[in-house]
This record gives sequence, structure tokens and C-alpha cells, in this order.
Amino acid sequence: TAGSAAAPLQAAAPAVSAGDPSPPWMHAPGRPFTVYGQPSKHEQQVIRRISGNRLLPGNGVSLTPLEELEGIITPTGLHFERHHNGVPDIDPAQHRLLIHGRVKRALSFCVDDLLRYPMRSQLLVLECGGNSNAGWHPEPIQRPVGSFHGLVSCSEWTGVPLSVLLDEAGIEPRTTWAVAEGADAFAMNVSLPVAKLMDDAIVALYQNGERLRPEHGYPLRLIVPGWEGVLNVKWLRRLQLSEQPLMARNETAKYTELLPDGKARMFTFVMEAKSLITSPSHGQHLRGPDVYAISGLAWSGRGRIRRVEVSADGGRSWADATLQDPVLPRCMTRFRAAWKWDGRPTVLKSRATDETGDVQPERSALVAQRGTNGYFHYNAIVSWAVDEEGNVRHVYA
Amino acid sequence: TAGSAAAPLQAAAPAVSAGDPSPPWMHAPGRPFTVYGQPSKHEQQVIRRISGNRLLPGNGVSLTPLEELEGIITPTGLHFERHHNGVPDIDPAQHRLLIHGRVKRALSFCVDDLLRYPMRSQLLVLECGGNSNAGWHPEPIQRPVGSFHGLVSCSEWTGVPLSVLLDEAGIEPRTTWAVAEGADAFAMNVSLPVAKLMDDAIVALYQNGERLRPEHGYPLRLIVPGWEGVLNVKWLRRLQLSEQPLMARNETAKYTELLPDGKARMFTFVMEAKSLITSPSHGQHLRGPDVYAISGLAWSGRGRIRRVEVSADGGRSWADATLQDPVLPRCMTRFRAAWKWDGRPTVLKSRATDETGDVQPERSALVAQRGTNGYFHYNAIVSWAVDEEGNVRHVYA
Amino acid sequence: AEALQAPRLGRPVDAQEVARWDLSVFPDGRGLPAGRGNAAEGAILFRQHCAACHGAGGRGASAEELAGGTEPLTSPTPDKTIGLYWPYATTVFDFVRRAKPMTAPGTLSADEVYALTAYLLYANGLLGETDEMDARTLPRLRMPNRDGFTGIDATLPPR
Amino acid sequence: AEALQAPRLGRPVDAQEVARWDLSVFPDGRGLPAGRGNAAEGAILFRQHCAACHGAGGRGASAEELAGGTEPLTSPTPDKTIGLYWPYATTVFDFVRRAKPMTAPGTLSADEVYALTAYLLYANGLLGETDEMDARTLPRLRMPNRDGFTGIDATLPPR
Ligand code: HEC
Ligand code: HEC
Ligand SMILES: [Ca+2]
Ligand SMILES: [Ca+2]
Ligand SMILES: [Ca+2]
Ligand SMILES: [Ca+2]
Ligand SMILES: [Ca+2]
Ligand SMILES: [Ca+2]
Ligand SMILES: [Co+2]
Ligand SMILES: [Co+2]
Repeated sequence: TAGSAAAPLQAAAPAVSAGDPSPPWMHAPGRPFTVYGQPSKHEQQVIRRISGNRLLPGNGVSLTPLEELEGIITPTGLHFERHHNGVPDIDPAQHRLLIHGRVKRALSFCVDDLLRYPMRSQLLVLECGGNSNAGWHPEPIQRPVGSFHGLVSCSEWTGVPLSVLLDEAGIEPRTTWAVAEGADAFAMNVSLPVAKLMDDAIVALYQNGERLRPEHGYPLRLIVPGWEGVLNVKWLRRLQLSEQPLMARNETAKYTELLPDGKARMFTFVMEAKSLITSPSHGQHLRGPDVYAISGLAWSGRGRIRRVEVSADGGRSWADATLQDPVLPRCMTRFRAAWKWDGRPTVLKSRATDETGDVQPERSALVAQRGTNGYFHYNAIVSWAVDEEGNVRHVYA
Repeated sequence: TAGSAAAPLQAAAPAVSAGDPSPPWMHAPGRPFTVYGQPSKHEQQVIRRISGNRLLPGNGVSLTPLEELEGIITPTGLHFERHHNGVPDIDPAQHRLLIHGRVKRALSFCVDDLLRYPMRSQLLVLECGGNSNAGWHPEPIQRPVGSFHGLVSCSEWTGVPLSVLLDEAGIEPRTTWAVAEGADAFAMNVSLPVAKLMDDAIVALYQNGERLRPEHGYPLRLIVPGWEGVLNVKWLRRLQLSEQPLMARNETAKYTELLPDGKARMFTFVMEAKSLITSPSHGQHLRGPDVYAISGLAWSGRGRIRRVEVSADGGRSWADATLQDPVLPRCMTRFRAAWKWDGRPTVLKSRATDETGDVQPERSALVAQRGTNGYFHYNAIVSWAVDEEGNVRHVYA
Repeated sequence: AEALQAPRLGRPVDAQEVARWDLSVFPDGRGLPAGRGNAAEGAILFRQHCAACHGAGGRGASAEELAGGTEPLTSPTPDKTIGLYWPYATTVFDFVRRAKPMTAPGTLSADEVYALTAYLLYANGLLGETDEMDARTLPRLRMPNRDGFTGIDATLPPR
Repeated sequence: AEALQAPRLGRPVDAQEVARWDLSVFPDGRGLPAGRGNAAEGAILFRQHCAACHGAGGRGASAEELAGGTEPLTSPTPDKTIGLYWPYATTVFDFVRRAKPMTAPGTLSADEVYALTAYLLYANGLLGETDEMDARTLPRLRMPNRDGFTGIDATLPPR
């Protein structure tokens, strides 16, 4: 082992008795300390799945393997990514945040100065508006839950309340919008209502305790709790206050939902109530009739999850799942339920209700309302069929 | 960049105007996606500090750099380590947990089977009983807060409630203790009251969402909420129910606190109320008179933090700090306060009170009660002196 | 918004410096630079910088189609091209200037961006081949789907 | 404790298998294996396996001192050696068998562990050089600091 290689003394020849069941790693020093830990080599399959552009490898997504995880925190290394033109390698000493437009004083902030401001921390879900969009397909996609719904993750974000910086700049009257822009090779830009920014947005500097990682916006990103991923602009360099939205490409051509009547929904910011069972889930196998521990995730951009119901008969009957404490607003809630499987084919579902009373819809209801060309904001109930052999797969039911 | 190296197309020659302040990373594709993320190379100094044994590099500790972190979650890669003989590289397929002794049926559990059990998740502080023990020294140690108090970290732990497994084995009457043992090269063992194990202990399989990492007990560790680190046995292989404690070396020779009268405290399990200011803290520098954002951590093994007071005049007057939501039992609580520094020398302190009314003691009171040879369970108030140049250093005051 | 005591560390920035940082182009034309271009010029630039990904004439390749859409928005398989879907022509300028070409974004001159914008509008049948695009003409171009959107979590600006 | 519905997947294990897994030695001697050893034998083994870290006679080196303590527990600089601090002699056996030597833990035979235990007790002045240690004699040895502890979060077992 690394430990004994580094140890200056020689190991004695082992003299373990034949019946001793103790494994070899109890009989030789283990490896020494590390300055920054990594997952076990036995968990190397637990990775983000990358889906990128052939000619432009920094354009695409990588998804969180939800089926491999438990609890509510997403390890930062597995937090989903969505980049349009790769991850910039930003020198924090050269980075600035400019606040300008309809403000009394245009101001520029360097990162070291922002680190001196009062901060706020919040455990929050971040979900891409395009998450789960395979759900709009006519046939149920046959992929693990993370490769289908994995554009959602949950972290503790810490940073400066944006209201503090906006107050310092001094917002002019009749200022309703702000345009946020990133310092990446896409110069990602979107428009946001100032009311939201003043209410609860933060300029995040830390994720899960440590400084942001490059792919999540190092050194600065905007966090708008409960609102879709694209609005949480990474590598934030500029905030321009304005009386009008910009009508940027990413709020017109994309991140709008075309309805069957040809009209499109614009400024759909809130990620609505959603849940899914991560275990058992697509691709998993039940060994036979027994008690199974159903475990899943629920969240809502509107606030707290109030209730998650689980059905083990394809939606005919529902029972309340147990919500794991703490149940926090706009944060992941882990739900659990015991399920006694009798060995017969059936369909498992979960249904979330949030504190505003918003209920996760059945797919048929969502499609009836939105058609199948909306692309974004798919939050329908997820159904897993279990066959008599115990194989679990995604179905529309 | 890595992104453009991988991109099959050539970048056009940049033609940015002289006045353009946009940095180079806005003009070339960034790097592509990664399957498992890592911190920014600009944060390479944010590491665990290792303090090991010269001849035996796997014997020692590595400390969490608390002064570099914000919020309450410790990134798993920076979670402190305490190993006595290195980190075993355990093949999970070969690992078993044996429950035996005063039970109706001795039972052996493999990891895959444990993954099928109902689980519980909890955000919890884990603190080594020996954390902060430089506080017993006659002179205040001159080190960053993490190198002094960094044997404490906070994670979300998920695993099987131990009560479920003990119920399956069936505890015999008059069983008050259990001996827990690890599968490392130290075969670490300690005795724990069964009442605690039945109450809230878990056999943890996941930390911060993903499977445990090797240095934190992969594939299994015991978690006893609020109790000192050594009891949270890593690489858990055996639980032996008994009517007596084992009087293992790590609960007699070590992890006992010698008092001035020659008697020693034994079975000091609970980590008591504690707090410290992480910013400003030892080694940091204040640029001049201004408003400073005081930020710190408070926790108690007895339950929730009820209150944290901050003093900016060496303890003559105290003001309540703001506790960051959520305030969870036996979990880190981040506290914050604004402080207007007038440029004159002073001393900063923080004082935690938990929901049981336990108040963090001044160092003089703790030393009066325990002497200076206790070694473990140092939870006194921490004092940072600020001099007229804005330099911050550790003092006893 | 809470009243937090905070240092005031923002550095004041004058209008000239702001202008150098500002990449935004609004629907009313605010933010458009001096310069000009037409589709004929843009066609050449498009072949040079864009067609490798977007295909000849912007008909789509490894990257999405930019022109040539035929299926209306009410079709089961709608084409959401610039001509059929985008509400504002200024968006094309804003986006191309900041993000294009993907291999060297933000490197085109103002004239080049006007020309490419003109070309994309021309390829979508919204402009003649030699119609000039500049800070005056571009915001005036009313896009076919200008009124095709409904604001959900925020109201749309008045028309 | 909550009543959770759970599968029952534990595999029953018989007494023989348990015995092979069990490394515990309790103060009453429960868990001690057959075998024997004395300090004279242990001294040789100690020089061979232990002195490199713990120093000659266990006086301390890169690893802590095991014997030779002089300062009482009430001193400002107490010596917490086996003889002065440890409450039970069985703890020495339990610990040496499972963890020693650090370079190859768990590889000593029962006789060797008895001999090393005898040696450490001898070096601490608690035993003669040829006193035999085995499953019967070791638990009977009453350590000087046997009553030196107070239970805080759990009570000590009755004396
Ligand atoms: C190396 C590949 C590549 C090159 C070169 C390229 N593009 Fe693109 N383009 C893309 C990709 C990929 C997208 C989708 C970006 C995204 O949203 O992630 C895109 C999107 C667009 C869009 C938005 C389409 C929509 O419907 O939202 C426009 C407009 C566009 N490109 C114009 C251009 C122009 C003009 C050029 C040349 C000056 C160009 N592109 C060069 C790859 C490329
Ligand atoms: C390679 C170094 C090394 C070797 C060889 C070694 N030890 Fe140790 N020993 C240590 C270290 C380091 C510790 C402290 C372990 C800890 O708690 O982290 C220790 C602790 C001990 C203790 C507990 C001391 C106390 O006061 O708690 C005893 C007893 C002990 N060793 C006995 C032995 C015996 C007997 C041998 C040989 C059979 C041996 N050691 C060989 C390094 C070594
Ligand atoms: Ca696995
Ligand atoms: Ca809804
Ligand atoms: Ca730093
Ligand atoms: Ca106390
Ligand atoms: Ca088409
Ligand atoms: Ca001494
Ligand atoms: Co949306
Ligand atoms: Co203790």
C-alpha cells in the first residue's frame, strides 16, 4: 500500500491463522493522509454523464447520477453542468463585477472586496429549465434516472446578498429589470426582474463550503433561489439595471415554451413542484418479493415541499411518504416509504405538493396543457414499471 | 485552453479593440465537461493541513482549513481525518458487518444488503475529542484557526438506523454496552452505551450525497450524533453487544481527561457547546477602520445552538450574532455580525449557548475546572486580538 | 431586502469605462455601435466563420439551423428558426457579437456583425440582399413572431 | 427508536465463526485465547518488533513512552504510562494483539502477545521477569490506577 511504501520501517511477515477472517488491509498500514480527498476507486462508475457537441466539446451538459446518491446534498464534483462554450479558467485577481445602467453610481467590485461583505448561506436546488425534457418524447426514454432527470442538484450556496450591492449602487426609480452577463466564451446573458434580485438573490462565492469551482461559476455566480438554472448566471461580470428586458437569445429563442397554438410562454422562471423515485428506479433490479425502501427526491421553486405521495399501483391509490428533516424552502427534500412487493408487475409513482398547494401533474395533464414542443419545464409525475422478474423501467402510465 | 485543444476547429485570430476590457477567456472556448469536478487551480492553497508521525505516515491527523470556508457544509475533500494506522483500501464486496454478543441471533451483513435498508439522513458536526487541544498550552498557539480548531467538520450523513439492525439481531435483556470495531490496520475499538445506539446512531453509507470516501470509513462507518469523533468508528466491521464496556486502550489510556487531583474523566462522549470566529481570525489582516463582517461557526453535541454572542471589546460587552438558517441539532450553525472597527487595538470573542442552556466557558474557567492536562474536550471561548495595524492573532484574554 | 451593515467597497466607474464593458443590445437599439453591413457581405463572412457548424445557408449541421424553416409554429414539428420564432432582430446582433463564432467569440468587428445579422435576416426572407443594417435600421425591422409570446412569471414590456 | 419496516437480510452466523471474528478482550478476561508468555520472552520480542518506535525499554521515541514514568498523575507534568495510568492489564493484551506491531498489526501469535504484555507490565514494575501471563493470571492483575476514573456520560461498571 501507499502507506507502507512511505513508511521507513519494514513490515514483518504476516502470521495470520488460517481461520482468521480478517482481511489483508487489517494487517498492513493503510495509505497516508491526503490534502484533498477523492471518492473510493471502487465507486469510479459514479460520475457525471457528459452529453456534448461533436465539434464543440464545451457545449452541452453533464448530468448528476441521481440513482447513485442519497440524502439531499449533491457532492460538488457531481453537480450537473450546462455550458455553452466551455469552462473559462478565470484569474480571480483579474475578475470584476460591474453594476451599471439605471443606478446612481456605476460600481465595479473585485473578488477580494466582495469577500469582505456580509454573506448569506442557503441550501438550494438548482435545476436546468431543460431538465427531464426527454419526458416530452412520444416514447419513454430508457435511461437511468440521473441520465434523464440529472440536470438538477442541491448545494449550500454562500455569498453576498445582491440587495446590498444594489443598495450601494443606488437603484433609480422605475427600474424593473436587470441584465446579468457571464465572463465565459458565450458571454451568457439573461434579463431578471429587479424585485427578485432585491428579494433573495445572492452573488455566490462559495458552494458547499468551499469557493466555487470553475464549472459552477468561479469566482462569482448569481443565485436566484427557486428559479431555473440559466438565470443563475455563472462567472458573473456585469449587471445592467434597466427599465426593459434585453430580449436576449436565451430568453427568446431558447428557454421559452412553444404551445400547440403557436404562442410561446416567456419568462417562465419558477421551477415548479417535482419529485421522482431514485430507488428503485429505471435499470435497477429487485431480487424478489420483499420489503423495499423507496427513496426519492422532491423540490419546488415556490417554497417548501408540503407532501409527497407514493403510489405502488400505477396511481390508483396513494400513500404519504415520510419527508426527511429538514424540509427547507427551494431545497431538495428526500422522501422515503416502505413498500412490500408481492412479486407481481406494477407501477411506482411519486407526486409532490408544495406549500403553495401546487401539485405535480400527471404527464397526460401536462401534455394536454402544453403540447410536446415546450422543451423546457417538464415536471410531470415519473412512473417506473416493475415486471415479474423485478426489472424496473421507465414507462408512461 | 483544454477546450480549444480538443475542439476540431481552429480559432480565428482575435481582433479585439484596444479599449475592450474583456479578458482572454471570453474569446476562446473554455475547457470541456468533466466527469468529476475539482476545485479551481487558483484555490490550491485550500487544503487539509497534515500532521503525521515521522515513521508512520498514516498515524496522525489532517485538519479542515476553517478560515478558507463559508456556510456550514464542509466539502468532503476537506473533511478532517484522524487515522491511527492509515486508510485501508477496502473492497466493499469483501466487507461484512458482524453483530454479535448479547443478541438472539448473531448476524452478518454485506454492504449490498445494507444498501437495501431504510435510511435516514442528517446534517451533523463531527468533532475529534482532541480538537483545539493546543488551547491547553500555556501560550496561545500562533496558527490559522483551521490549524488549531480544524478537527471539526460538518456533513450530511445517510445510512441505516442502527436500531433497525439491532432489532433484527434481537438484543438480550441487561445489555447496556456495545463494542464497535473498525476494519483498519488499527482495528480501532471503543465501547458505546446501547441506549445511544438505539436512539439515533446510524450505519452511514453516504456522506454529502455520495458513498463514503476511504478516509471517512468506506464502505461503512458508525455515526453517533453529537458524540466525539473517535466513537464514530470508521470501516465498521463488528458490533459486540455486552453488559460491560471493553475498557479499550482508546477509552482508558486515551480519550480520558486527567484532572489536577489525579482522577480522570472517562466516557466523556458529548462534545459541548463551542464557537469560534473564522473571519476575521488569526493571521488575517484588516485594511483599516471600516465595517467588517464577522462570520463564525457554533455547534453543540447536545442539540441546537440557541444563541451566539460576540464581543468586540475583549468580553466586557456582548451582542447577539445572527444565526444563519437552518439551525439544526448537533449541526454547524453559521453566525454573523457586523462590526465597526475604529482602528484601535481590541479583542474579538464569540460565545455559544445551546438549547440545553450550556454556555461555552471562558478559558480561565475551563482551566480552573479541568487543569491543563486533560488534553481532550477543549471548548473554551476563542479570542482574537486586533492590533492598530489590523493584524489579527490568537491571544488568551 | 434586509438592512445589512456593509462596507462600501465598490469602485466608481465612469461612463466611458462602462461603455467599454457594455455588450448589451436592447430591442429599441440601445447599445448598437456605429457601423453597417448587408447580407451580401454577410454571406461571405458566414461561409468563412459559421457554415462549418451551421451548414451552408444556415440550414443546420452540428449546430442548429438558423434559416430555411418551413413548418409553422402550430405544426407538430415546428421550425423555431430566426424568421419563424425570434421576436426581435436586435437579438441577432446582441448574440452574434458576444458569442460568435464559437471558436473565437467577441472577435468580429461591428461591421462584420451588422453584415452577419443582415445575412441571417436575409436568409430568413426578412431582408433584401443589399439592404443596409445599422444602428438606425436594425431596431426598426419588425419580426414576424414579434407578438408570439406571453409573459408568465414577469410581464412582457408594453408594445 | 422508530419502527421502520425493513427487509431482514442479515445472515445468521454460528458461534465458531463469531469466535474467529472476535478480537475483544474484556477486563474479566473474556476473549483471552489459550497461550502464555513471560517478560523475559517479551523483552526479546519487544526489541525485535517495538523498540524502533517506542525506544529501548519502552522509554519513548517516535512513538509514545510505554514505561519508565516517574511523575505522578497529580504532577503538573504527569506520566500517563501503563503503570501509572491504565486501569486494566487486559487492555494491553487487547490492544497489542489487534494493533501491534504497527507495521504488521494482528500478526503476532497468542504466546507472543502474552509475552509482550508481560514485558510491558514488568517494565512498568508490575510483574516479575518470569511471572507467567495467561488467560487466568492476566485479568487478576490489579493495576495501580484501577480506581482512578470517573464516568461522565456513562457510569463505570461496578467494582
Ligand atoms: C464551432 C461551432 C460553431 C460555429 C463556428 C458557429 N456556431 Fe453558431 N452555434 C453553435 C452552437 C453549438 C449553437 C448552440 C449554442 C447553445 O445554445 O448552446 C449555436 C447557436 C447559434 C445561434 C442561435 C440559434 C438559435 O436558434 O438559438 C446563432 C444565431 C448562431 N449560432 C450564429 C452563428 C454565426 C453567425 C456564426 C459565425 C459568425 C456561428 N454561429 C458560428 C455552433 C457554432
Ligand atoms: C512503526 C511504529 C511502531 C511500532 C513498530 C510499534 N508501535 Fe506501538 N505505537 C506506535 C504509535 C504511533 C502509537 C500511538 C498510536 C495512536 O494512538 O495513534 C503506539 C501506541 C502503542 C501503545 C499505546 C500507548 C498508550 O499509552 O496509549 C502500546 C501499548 C504500544 N504501542 C505497544 C507496542 C508494542 C508492544 C509494539 C511491538 C509489538 C509496538 N508498539 C510497535 C508506533 C509503533
Ligand atoms: Ca454503486
Ligand atoms: Ca403547476
Ligand atoms: Ca483564498
Ligand atoms: Ca459545559
Ligand atoms: Ca423542420
Ligand atoms: Ca515525563
Ligand atoms: Co423557463
Ligand atoms: Co471524550
